[in-house]
This record gives sequence, C-alpha cells and structure tokens, in this order.
Amino acid sequence: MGITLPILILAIPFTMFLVLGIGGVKMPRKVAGVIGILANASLLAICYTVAFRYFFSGDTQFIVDGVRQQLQVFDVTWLAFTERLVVKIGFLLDPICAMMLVVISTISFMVHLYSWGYMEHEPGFQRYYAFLALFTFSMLGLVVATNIFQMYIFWELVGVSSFLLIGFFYKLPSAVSASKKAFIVTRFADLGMLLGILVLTFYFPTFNFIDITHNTGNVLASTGGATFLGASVLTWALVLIFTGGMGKSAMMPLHIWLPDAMEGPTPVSALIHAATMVVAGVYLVARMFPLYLVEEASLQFITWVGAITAFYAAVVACCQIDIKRILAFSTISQIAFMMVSLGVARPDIHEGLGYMASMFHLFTHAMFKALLFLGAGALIHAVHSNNYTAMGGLRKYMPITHWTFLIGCLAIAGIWPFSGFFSKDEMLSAMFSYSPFWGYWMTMVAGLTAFYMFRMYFLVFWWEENPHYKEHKPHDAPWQMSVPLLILAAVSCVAGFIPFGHFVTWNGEPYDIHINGQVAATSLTVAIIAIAFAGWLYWKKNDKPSLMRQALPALWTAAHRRFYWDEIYLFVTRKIIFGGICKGIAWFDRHVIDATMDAFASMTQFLSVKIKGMQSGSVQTYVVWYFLGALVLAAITWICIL
Amino acid sequence: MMIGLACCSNSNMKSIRGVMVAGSTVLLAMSIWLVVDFLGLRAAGDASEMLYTGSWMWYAPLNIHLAVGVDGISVLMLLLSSIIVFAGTFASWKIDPLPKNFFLWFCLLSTGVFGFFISIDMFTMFMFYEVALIPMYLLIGVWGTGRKEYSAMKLTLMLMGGSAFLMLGLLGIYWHGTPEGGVHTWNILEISHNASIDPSWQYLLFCFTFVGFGVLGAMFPFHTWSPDGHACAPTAVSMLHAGVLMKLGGYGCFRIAIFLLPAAAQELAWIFIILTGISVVYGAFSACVQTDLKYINAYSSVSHCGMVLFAILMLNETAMTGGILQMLSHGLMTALFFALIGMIYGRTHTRDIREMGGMMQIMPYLGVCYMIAGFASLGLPGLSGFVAEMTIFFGAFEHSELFYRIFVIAGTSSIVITAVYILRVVGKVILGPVQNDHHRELTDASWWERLATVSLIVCLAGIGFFPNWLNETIRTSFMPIIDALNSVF
Amino acid sequence: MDYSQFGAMLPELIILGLFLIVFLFDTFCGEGQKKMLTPFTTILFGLATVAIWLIPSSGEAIFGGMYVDDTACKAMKAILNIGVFIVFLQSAKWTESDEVAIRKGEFYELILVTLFGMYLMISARHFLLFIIGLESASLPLAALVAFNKKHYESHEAAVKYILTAVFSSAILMAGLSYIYALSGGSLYFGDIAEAIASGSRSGLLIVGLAFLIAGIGFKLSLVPFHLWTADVYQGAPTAITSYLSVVSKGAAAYAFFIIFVQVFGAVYSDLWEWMMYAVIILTITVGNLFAMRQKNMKRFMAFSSISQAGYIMLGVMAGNFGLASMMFYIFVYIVSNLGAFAVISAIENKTGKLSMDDYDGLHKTNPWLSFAMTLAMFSLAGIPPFAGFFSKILIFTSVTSTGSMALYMLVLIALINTIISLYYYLLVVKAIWIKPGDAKVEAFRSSTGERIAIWLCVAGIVFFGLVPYIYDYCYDAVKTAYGLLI
Amino acid sequence: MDLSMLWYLVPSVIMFTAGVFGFITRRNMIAMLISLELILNSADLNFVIFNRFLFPGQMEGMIFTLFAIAIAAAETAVAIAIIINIYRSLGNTDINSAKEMRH
Repeated sequence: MGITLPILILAIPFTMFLVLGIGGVKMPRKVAGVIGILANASLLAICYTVAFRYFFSGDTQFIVDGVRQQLQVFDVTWLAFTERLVVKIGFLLDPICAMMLVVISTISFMVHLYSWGYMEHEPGFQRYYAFLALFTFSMLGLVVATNIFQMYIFWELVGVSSFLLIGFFYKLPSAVSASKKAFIVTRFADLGMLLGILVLTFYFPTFNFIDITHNTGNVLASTGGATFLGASVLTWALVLIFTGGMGKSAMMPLHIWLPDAMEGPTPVSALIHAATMVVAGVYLVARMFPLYLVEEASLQFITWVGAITAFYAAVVACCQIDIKRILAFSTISQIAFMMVSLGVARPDIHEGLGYMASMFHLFTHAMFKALLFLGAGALIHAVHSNNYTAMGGLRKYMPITHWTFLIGCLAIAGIWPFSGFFSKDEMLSAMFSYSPFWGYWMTMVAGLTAFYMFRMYFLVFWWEENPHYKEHKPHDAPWQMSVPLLILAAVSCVAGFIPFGHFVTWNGEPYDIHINGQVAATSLTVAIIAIAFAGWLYWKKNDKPSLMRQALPALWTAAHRRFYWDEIYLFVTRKIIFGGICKGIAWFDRHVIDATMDAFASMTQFLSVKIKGMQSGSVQTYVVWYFLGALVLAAITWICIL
Repeated sequence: MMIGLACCSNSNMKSIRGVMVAGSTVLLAMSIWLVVDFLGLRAAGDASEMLYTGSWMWYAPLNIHLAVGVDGISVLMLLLSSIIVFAGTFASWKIDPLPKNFFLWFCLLSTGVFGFFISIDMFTMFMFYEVALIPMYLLIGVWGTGRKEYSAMKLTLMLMGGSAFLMLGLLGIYWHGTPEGGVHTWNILEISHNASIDPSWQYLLFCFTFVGFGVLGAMFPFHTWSPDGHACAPTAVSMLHAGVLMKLGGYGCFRIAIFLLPAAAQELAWIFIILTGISVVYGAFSACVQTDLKYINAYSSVSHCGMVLFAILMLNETAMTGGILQMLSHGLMTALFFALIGMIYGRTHTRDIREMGGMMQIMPYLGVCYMIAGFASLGLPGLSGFVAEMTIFFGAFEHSELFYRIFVIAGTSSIVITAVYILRVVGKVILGPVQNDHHRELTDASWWERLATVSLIVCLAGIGFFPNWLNETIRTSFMPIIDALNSVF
Repeated sequence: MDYSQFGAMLPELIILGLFLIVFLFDTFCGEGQKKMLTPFTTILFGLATVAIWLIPSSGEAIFGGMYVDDTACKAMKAILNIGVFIVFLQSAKWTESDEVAIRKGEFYELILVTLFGMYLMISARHFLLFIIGLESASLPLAALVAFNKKHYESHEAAVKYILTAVFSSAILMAGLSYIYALSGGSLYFGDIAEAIASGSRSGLLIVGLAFLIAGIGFKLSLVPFHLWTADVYQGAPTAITSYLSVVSKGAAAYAFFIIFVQVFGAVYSDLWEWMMYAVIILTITVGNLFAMRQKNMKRFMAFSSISQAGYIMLGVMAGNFGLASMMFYIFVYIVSNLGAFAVISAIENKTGKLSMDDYDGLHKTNPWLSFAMTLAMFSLAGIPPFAGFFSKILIFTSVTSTGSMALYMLVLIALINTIISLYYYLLVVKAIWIKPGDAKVEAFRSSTGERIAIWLCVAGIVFFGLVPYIYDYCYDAVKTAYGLLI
Repeated sequence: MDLSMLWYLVPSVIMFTAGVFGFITRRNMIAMLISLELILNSADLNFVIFNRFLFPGQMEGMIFTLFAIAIAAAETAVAIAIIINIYRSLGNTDINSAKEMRH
C-alpha cells in the first residue's frame, strides 16, 4: 500500500500539536476546538481506511494463503549508532497494529468531541488540545514502530504528554505532584527498558522487530548461553524490557502513579489512563511475543506479576471512595488480566489462545473503560465532586449517563451479551487450560471486579438522594458529551460478537473462537453472585456496609490506603534517597572535597605566616641565615657526593 | 582561520551594543558558512584530516607555529561557540557597570575559545586555552553576584592548577614527540604521525594532560570550582563558560591526551572512567538537593560533562561521537538554562527555589522555555539531549569488558536522577501556585531575550530531529584517532 | 701594550663617556641649567642605548682574555640599558622633587657607575675583573639606597644593605680563595675550567662553590641569601628600588650563568646542580609565601621579584639554550616589573600612598594607570597573551630539554608556584577593579616621563610576547657567541 | 724549621670564624665593620698563602689581594659614611635599633 496514508497518520496529529501549541495562544478557543476535532475526524477516517484495507482487502501484501503478514510500509534511517545498530523511523503494519490504530483513533476522537463540552470553560483550552494532539501522535508512533528503539522514543513521548496532561491544572500542587510522580515512576521503568534493549542489542545487534521475532533462534544462539546472576542474559533482557511495560501499564510495584494520575482532566484519564497508553505494556509484550516464548521464565514472571496485581487492584478498588480512583484500580486489574493471559499463552494451547484473548480484551476494555470514564466525567461535571458520597440516586436526574454507565458496568463484569463477557471468557479459558490454579484465581478476580463495579454503580445511582441536589439540580451533560457515551455504549454491546480470532492471532493464522461453556458458566455465575451481593449491600441506604467496615477495620483501612504502597515509596524516596544519599553527597561535596581544595589555600596562608619570623628585621639574623645557608648547602652536597 | 580573524577584530571592538551585536552576528554567519563550506569540501571528497590548514612560523628556535586547521568536530564546536556568543550578547543586553570593559573581556574570552578550537599547534592551543581562562576572573569578580571574589579566585586558581599539569604534559609530548634526530614539533598532526613516544613516558604524560584538561571538564574530584563559579558569574559568562569553556576540557582530552598518547589511553582509561563515572552520578545526586537554581544547573553540568569525558574514554567510535554530541547538546542546553535563570533572577532578584513558584502564570514564555530546556536536559526524544545520551550509552555498552558495561549501567541511572531534579525545579518554580505575591506584576521576556532563547531552542530541536548528519560528520572526524588507538595493539 | 685594545670595549667607553659628560655638566653648569640635567641625561642615555643596541660587537677577547665583548654580552648590555632608560624616565619626576633636586646629578652619576660595573661583570672572563665589576656595581648602590636623606627608612635600608653586601662580598672572596687553591694558579675562567675538569671533587671545591653561590646569590637575592631584599626595597627611593629589582638582578644573573656554566660546567651534574635545585625551589616558594601577606606595594614587589629571580635561575639548569631563554625572561621581567613600578612611583609621587589598600577602586579615578598595572600584573603572573607567558614557557621548555625526570619535577614545582603567584598578583587586580567603595586615590595626570615609561612598558608587555623579535635576537646572539643550543 | 702551608692557614681560618662570630654577636655597627674586615683579610691571607705555597711561579693571588684590600677600604669608607648617617638620625650605632622594617 502507498505510504501517503501512513505518513498522514503520523503527520496530522503532529502538525496539530505545532499549530495549536505555537499559534494556539492567539486563536479563540472555538477555532482551536473545531480544528482539533476536524483533524481528529480525518485521522479517524484514515486509520479506519488503513485498518480495513489491511483486514479485508485480501491483498497479497497483507495476507498470503490465510496468514496475515507483517508489512513495513516505510522505514527511514534516523540515527546510525553502528553499522548494524541503526535507529529507523518507520511504519509496521500488522494485525495488532491495525487493531490499535482503530482503538486509538476511535477513543481519541470521542475524547476530543467530549472534551469540547467538558473543558469548555477551562482556561488553556487550546493548550489542552495541543497536548491531546501530541499524545495521539506519540501513541500512534508507538504502535506503528518498526523497531524497538522507535518504540522507546515514542514510549518516552507518551510519557511526557501524559505528564503534561496530568499536570494540566498546573496551579494545583496536587496535580503538579501527581504529574511528577507519574513521569518519574514511568521514567524509572523506562530505564529498565533501556537497559533491556542495551543487553539485547549487545548480543543481537538489531533493533528491528521483524529481525528479532523471526530469528528468535539466532537471538538465543547469539547470547551463547551467557548468564548473569544465575539467570540467562536473554531472560534478563526480556524481563528488563517488560519492566518498561510494567511502568506504563501500572503493574505492581510500579502502579502507584496511576491512581494519582486521576488528577488530570477526566477525558484525559479516559484516553490515556484507561484506553490507550496504559495498555502499551501489553502491546509491547505482544509485539515481542515470539521472543518471550523462547524464555519460559520471562513469561512465568509476567504471569505472576499480572496475577498478583490483578488481585491487589481488585481488592483495593472495593474500598475506594473517589469513583475515578475506583475506575483507575479497575483499569490496573483489567490490564493485569491481559498480562496474565499473555503470560499463559502458548502456541500449543489452542494455537496461543491467550494472546488472541488478551488482544481481544484490550480492544473491548478500551471501549467500555473509556465509556465508564467518560460517564464518570459526566457525573463529576454534574455534581462537581469525585466522591460517591456526594452522589447517589442520580438515575432520575441523568438517565443517559445512567444507562450507558450500566452498560459499561455489565460489560466489565462480563455479563452476556456484552463485549466484556466474550473477551474475558476467552482469557479465562486460556488460563484454565494452562493451569486450573490461575483459572480459579482469575475467576475470583473477575468476581471481585463485578462486585466493586456494581458497588460503585449502586452507590452512585441508587442508594439515596444526596440532600444538596435541592439547591442545584444535576442534569445530563451537553450533546458533545452524551454522543460519545452513546456511541461507546453501542460498541460495548456489540463488540463481543466480532470474530476476533480471524483478525488477531499470535502468528497471523486465523481460527474460529468458540465459547468454552464450562468456563463461561463459572465466570457468569460468579459475576452474578457478586452483583447480587453488591445489590444486597448497596441497593438502598442501610448500615450493612458500615457494619462490615467495623467488622474488619484494619483490613478496610489497609485496602483504603492501598496497602500503604505510597507511604513505602515516600519513605524510600524522601528519607533514603533524598535525605540520605543526596543530602549526604551534597554534604560530602561541600565539606570534604571543597574543603580539601580550600585547605590547600589556607595551608599556604598558614605556612606564609609561620615563616615570617625569618624576616626578623635585624641584620645579624639575616647574616646567620645567609652563612648557615651557605654552609648547609656545602655540607649536604659534601655528604651526598663524597 | 576566518573565524580567528573575525573574533580578533571582534575583540578590539568598543562595546556599543550595535557593534557587539554586529560582531557576533558576523561571527555566527561566518561559522555557519564555514560549516556549510566544510561539508561541501568533504562531500567533494577532500579526505584530509584537517581542512583550511595554514601554518606560520612563530618562535623559530622552538619550531613553534601558529598552525590552524579544522575537522568536523572543531567546526561544530566553532558553530556552537558562535551561537552561544550570539545568544550571550543578547542575554547581557543590560550589563552594567562598565559595559565596555565587560564586552572587551567577553570578546577576549571568546577569542581564546575560537583560537583553541582552530589551532592544531599545541603551543598556540595552550596559549588560547589560558587566554580563555583568565578573563573569567575579572568577568566574575567585577560583574558577578554573591561571593564573587571568593568564587572568581577559586575558579581561576583551580583552573590554573589544571593548566600547570597540562603544561608539563605538553612539554613532555614536545620533547618526546619526535624520533631521535628529528626536529621537535608542537604540531599535533606531525606528532601523531611520528607516534614515537615510548609507553613509559606516555603513562605519565597521559595522566598530566588528562588531569589538566579534566579539571576544566569538571571531572570529579576537581569540579568544585564549577558550582561556585557558575553561581556567581554574570549570565552571559555562565552561558559561555558552561556552554563552551567546559567543552575545551573534553575537546583537549581526545585531541591531545588520547590522540597523541594512545597506548597510555588504552592502559589507563579505567582510572578516569571510574572518576568520570562517579562524577556523572555524583553531580546528578547533589543537584537534587540544591536550592539555588544556578547551583542545580552547575551540578547538572558536572554530571553532563562527566558524561562527555566518560564517553570519550570508552575509546570506541560510537561512544566518542556521542561524547561530542553531548558536548554540543549540553552546551546549547546549559546556555539556555543559564540565560533563563539570569532572566528570572533579573526579575525576581532571587535564585532560591523556595522563594519562587508559579512562574508559568507570571511569565509564561520563560516558563515554557525553561520546561523545554529541562526536557532537553532529561533527555526527551526530539531534543538534543536524548540523541547524545543514547549514542553514548549504546556506544559505551559496545565495550567488550563487563567492568565497563557495569559502569555504563551506573551512568544510565543518571537519566532518572536528572528527571528527578529537573522536575523538582519545574514543579516548584515554574508550575504550582504563585509563591510570592509581588512577583505577580513582573513582566514576560523582552524581544532580545526572546531572540536569545529562541536561537538556542531552535538548535536544540534541530539536533534532536535530524541528528544523523552531525553524527556522520563527527564520526568521520574521529577516524584518525580511532586509527591511532588501533595502531597500538 | 697597545691602547687600541680599549676600542674593543666600546659599550663601557660609551657609558664612561656619558658619566663624564653628566659629571662635568652637573659640576659646572649654573643653577639655571640644572633643570636641564634630567632631560639632557635621559636623552643622551637613550641615544647611548640605541647606539649600544646597533653597534656590532667586536667579539674579540682583550687584555689576554680578561675581557670579551661577544654578541651575547652585548645583547645583555643592551637589554640592561633599556631597563635603565625606563628607570630614568620614570624617576624624572622624582628627581625634580625639591629634596632631591640639588643632588640629582649624583643620582645619575652613581647609576651610570653601577651600570659600568655591571658591564664589567658581564664581560669579565677573569675573577679579578669580575670582582671589581661586582663591587663597583654594588657599592654605589648603598649610597643610592640612602638617597632619601629625610627618610629614616632610607638610612636603615642603606645600613642593612651595606653590611650584608660587604659580608657577602667577603664570603665571596673567601670562596674564591678556595677555588684559587684548585685553579692551577690562574684566575682566568678558561684555565680554572680546565683545572676543575681535570681535578678531583674536593671538599674545598664544594665549599668554594657554595660560597660563590651565596656571594652572587646575594645580588640575585636567592633564598636564603635574600633577607636584605625586602627591607632595602621598602626603604630605598622607588626609583632605586626598581633599578635594584631589575637591572642589577639581570646583570648578576648573566654573570652567574657565565661563571657556573662556563667555569664549573664540568662539575654541574655532580656538584652544583643539586645546590641550585634546592636554592631555586626555596627561592620561588619562599618568595611567593612572603609576597602573599604583603600590604606595602614596594615590599610586595620585593618578594615577587625574589620568586621571579628563582624563575630566572631556572635558565642556569639548561645550558646555553637556557641562557637565551633567561635573557628573554630578564627582558620581559624588566618591562613588566618596571611597568608596575612606574605606576607605583607615579601614585607615590602624587599622593605618597604605597599600601595596597589605597589602590581600591583605582579604576574609577585612574583607568589608564589601572589598565597598565593590570597588564603588568598579568604579565608577571605569566598570563597570555602578554609577554610574561611566553618568557615563562620558553624557560620551562629549555629546562625540560635535557629530559631528566628531576628537572621535570622542578618545572612542576615552579608551575605549581605560579598558582600562588597568580593569587597575589590577582590581589592587586582585585583591589583595583573589584573592591567596592570609592577610590582612595584621586584622579590625576601623571608626568610626561612617567607616562612615556608606562607606555614603553605596556608596549613591551603586549608586543614582545606576540612578536618573537627579542627572543630571536637573544637566541642568535647566544648562538653566535657560544654555538649550537639545542 | 719551615712550616707547612697548614700552619699559615690556621690563623686565617681563626680570623674568618672570629669575624663571622663577631659580626653576628656584636651590637655596635663599628665593631661589626671591624669583624667584616677580619673576614676579608682572612680571604686575602688565603690568596697569599695559596699563591706562595701552591703556585710559587705566579703572582695572580698577590695582585688579587692588593685589589681586594683596596676594595675593602672602599667598602669600609661607604659603610662608615652610612653608619654616620644612622648615628645622626638615631643617636647611637646599635644595630638592634635599626629594626623598623620587618616581616
């Protein structure tokens, strides 16, 4: 296919960024908004065209006897480290890429539209759109990366645009610190990724994904069985690269930035911290999946991290008050779901069902999680608070929001026929077939998911009406905000019926997906029980929740405080690194090194004072020095020579 | 050569601003022209080590020449210097007292810098080196702020201490640089062709020269002049000093220490790799807890310049190229930093980050520039810092011994720490609520300040987006040095 | 004997003639013309300088080799002449001051006599002639030091000077007597050189050498034979101080070189190399350490000149190549030091202020003086592009030419000392440019002579580093006189 | 009996040390001057002795001695003159009182 469209895909958002970023200050907000939305509409169109051509045209460059091909549309040199280590900027088109193009452009467009209503009265509206454009650009560049270094470049760029967007309300210290936290934590993770790339390319000097994933054997051979601290260097490389993914996708223990990131505007949370950027980690693993297959250990690692995170996040989500935080933790746990299912994917288990499933879930999750966030945005817009304590019984006041939100909850809870059901079912069946333990474990997590989602749902829309609706009456959002809700809701309803296996599989060979009845039944029952329990607790105002809370106060507070991860981090950074290392080094610098330098000076001064007695002013001492000097000179030489 | 003339005429100018601006603009134009012409000649297939070479006998008895010539690296360095001189002129628009003398010394300083980069005769190189050092004393002492007398004296004396060792090293090279019976020469190229310095001497001379230049390169533990010096210097001087002068150290390190003493470089690199590796992390860590903007930046300069020497010591093509890229990037970036700090200080009259906040609301332009500089410093793709650091890391990691690779890993950790202290400042000073209410009526940048900053930002972004031509130019210029190194074993 | 031989010692004759002219003029002219004396002498001396610079050296040895006037000697004499000329210029104002005016004739005559003595020192190739030169160069100085009748310091300085001077000449003669014992009965340099080369390394010789070093080191004020310097420099009239600090030092340095390299060259490496090694290190370091603390400008310059003498002596360690560098160093040292002294004396003549604190903020009132002073200080500290830098580097280069590690270390120590010296030279610069507060010296216009002197010095400082003319001159002179250098 | 050179050198050495000692210990400038003369004379004596015993054929040492004596005289004259100056301004010739300038 021609390179025009791919180039446009990258060019449009970047131009938007420049235009709005530099010229934005001058232009009125309406103009900026319109430009942004129109640009995104065109972007949407182009992305869809590309994706559909890839999937449906049946052109031989895309699909050869049923196997979907990986195609480098273009690949231009950007910087040459050595002969073989050459950084290129390119456009790699393959199933997951095409899927991501669809996801990103869709959500991005929705968010642009939504923000027009949501952010209308915020100062710096133009800046906001510029940052959105920057993010879209970086995210697209990330997914179309032809080589791992290009991915790293855009990895950093999405990081910084997320930093800018979280810190959009830069006058609030909380927003600023949240953005700093997000940037630094992810940066730390990226360091791991960089090291991983260093190690990998040290043994197998190429960045190109295709070279890597098609010659996994050579990669393994090139390391020559070298090991470091017990593990093979390849495992190290892969785990380190995955660390980058952990950072972006907020896996334990690098998850702490995501809840705080909710300080940003809600549409931003929907776009970046629910749908697109946070799944970059999953995407990274999927991208290098063949290589991960080589090292069993690395997949094990991924599975464990994912499973633990999923459970942890689900538990924490049950005890949050801020609805955006609840959604954030649910995001974490859902992404962990995908990770686990990638971790358990094996070619010999249903042709790598887990891989397909996690991509499927990535797709559906993007849709319904964006839906939920935008709904939450609408709620916040209406009651001007993030906490469900300020809500309750809103179903009468804002019906659209209510219904769409309900659909979202059902989808994420995995109720038939909503999209979440199908993807989650695939994942669970993959896990069951890998090992029943993980299967049951994740089913339990699924149940928790259903519970906390509906806990929120009931608390927000049923429970009891908040008294201060009297003075100001909540109402549904303007059309710019409602339309995206409706669209996304619709998608969440039908997306499940997409025969995903025909499009995205680990090796490009399509196959039919079939509901595993037993798994489906289990998860469905678990979900329904959970929902029922939630309903029993939170349908009407009562004191059961508080009773439960008093039953296990320690657990509740612990969960509410997210099991004290932030405190631990604060302690390490503030006390140990800042208070200890940095202060120590600064002190050392001033009082040891600098002091030594000054000591030379003061020593010289001291000497010059000491010897001043020599110049006593009396001729006779002068002459004594003179004479003795001559004699000593002679004497020493005499002793030395003769 | 043209540049040399240009700045000589420049240095005699009386400092009506117009003249100064004209001079620096001419300078900038000339160096751009030089770069273009140079690339043209290279493209035309002129493969000699140095272009525009010229040599005039000076002190005949000692065979001292005034020998000039440029290769890809020095051309870029000249370009960098002229850009910074250009920006510095605008940054010090409202200097007082004695603007005439200020610009006079300023020009002398830049004369030294330019002369250093164009000369390929060790003697003249050293002379220009010292010419560049000395005006610092008066520039800081007279026009500086804070404990200026102490800092100026300390800076001057420590750098002179460095050049004392350097001088001895150069003398040694001079006397041992030619085979028996040959005519002793100061010319770098001839010495490298003779390659007649026996290893036992090389070790000693390498230590002398490398320490000599290392002091100017702010190598741990000889870096303490730099925080105080930078903190007290006037804006333009900090710009030129951190931006260009510290680069003389790195430049000299490979042009003399490594190029002329390859055997010793192979043998002794590890000592200095340890030192520079320390200064990379060390500078970054101590920048985290400073409260004075200039101190923060000075320590980050220590860290970044440590990175330069670190890369150069890796003795492989890619890493050295990265080192040069880092020189350029750090030069522009830190110049931008100091310019901005100077402008902020000129308005708020404080550099203490605890007393500032929310500058973005008061002077958005400067705020944005500061954030851009910060991103460049923490290595954001699309700005020059990223290119340089990545080239260094990947080049250095090529090194065959695990020991060095471990050090590279230590070095990479600095990018996180950098992020920490940069964001600390950005979050505290630029973003956040306004700390001090009578900062509210402060004005945003004036046109000359915008000119100064924009010229630097454009270069930063330029390198960040299209690094490869630089990369090629530098790489080809390193060939002789790499050959010299390989010829040892 | 034929008196035509005297024709060979043309420079001495010129100076002698000048002396006579000045003497007669001073004696027989009426009160009216008295005031003409200063310009008259200065101009004549300027002409003499040019003449000595221009006339080729006869290059022949006369009086049986007692005296030679080879190119090197003549170059040295020319350099000294420049120094004296500048001294005359800068002292013109002072000689007009009423307490000196009556006796200014004596001033010029005595200076000329000492100069004559120095010429003899330079050209002497026989110890008798050398001693005569030395004494006639040092005795009149005592009178000159005591020239300020009204000032007690002047007397104290004079008495300190004369006593130590006589003591040192006594020591010198004692040392000579020991050398004589080993000399095979002759006091000719050449004969002694042969005798020493063939003779054994006896203790007598060592003591003799040590005493010789002490005796000549006294005039060069090498540590530990330097203690008179500071007091005398401080007490003497500024004109005399500057004269002492440069001209007599230069002559002594040259004579020192001739004696030790040409006569005792044979025992260089095993006897006196190490003596000089120690002495040089001591000189440079102690001089610097003392200079750091000084507040009185003249005393400050005294100690700085002590450490400078150490640098000059480096040339002795490097054979004839060293001699060339040494002569160049002396020239540069003359212009730099006299530049500084010209400023000092200008300010002293005007305001009588001598303390470094009085120089605070000088640039506000007297920018040109400050400029000149700064250049002089930079040049003394050895900072490019001023001449001092080149002279220092050249002398270091020549010292390292022998390639012995010990000498590298010596140079290293010297280089490290340059840091200390830079420190205290910068103190002056700091006082002038950086110290806050109003200037303590009011703005004034310095006299013509002083201004010319300052201009000459500044020109020398700026040009003769960048333009290698002087160095080539010295180099060629030494080369033609003593053969190949490197 | 004829004495070897040593016997003549001994007094000269004694004169030398006496001179140095006197110069260092005596407070009166005139006395110091006298001790200086002692040193000078011992040097002259050396010349004469060496010339007489070692190089009987030549006269260099003798002549040198004559000049040296003259020079010593000149030195003494100048010194005396200056000491008189000091005496005028100080009223005594004690060397310890001439210690104004120091350190």
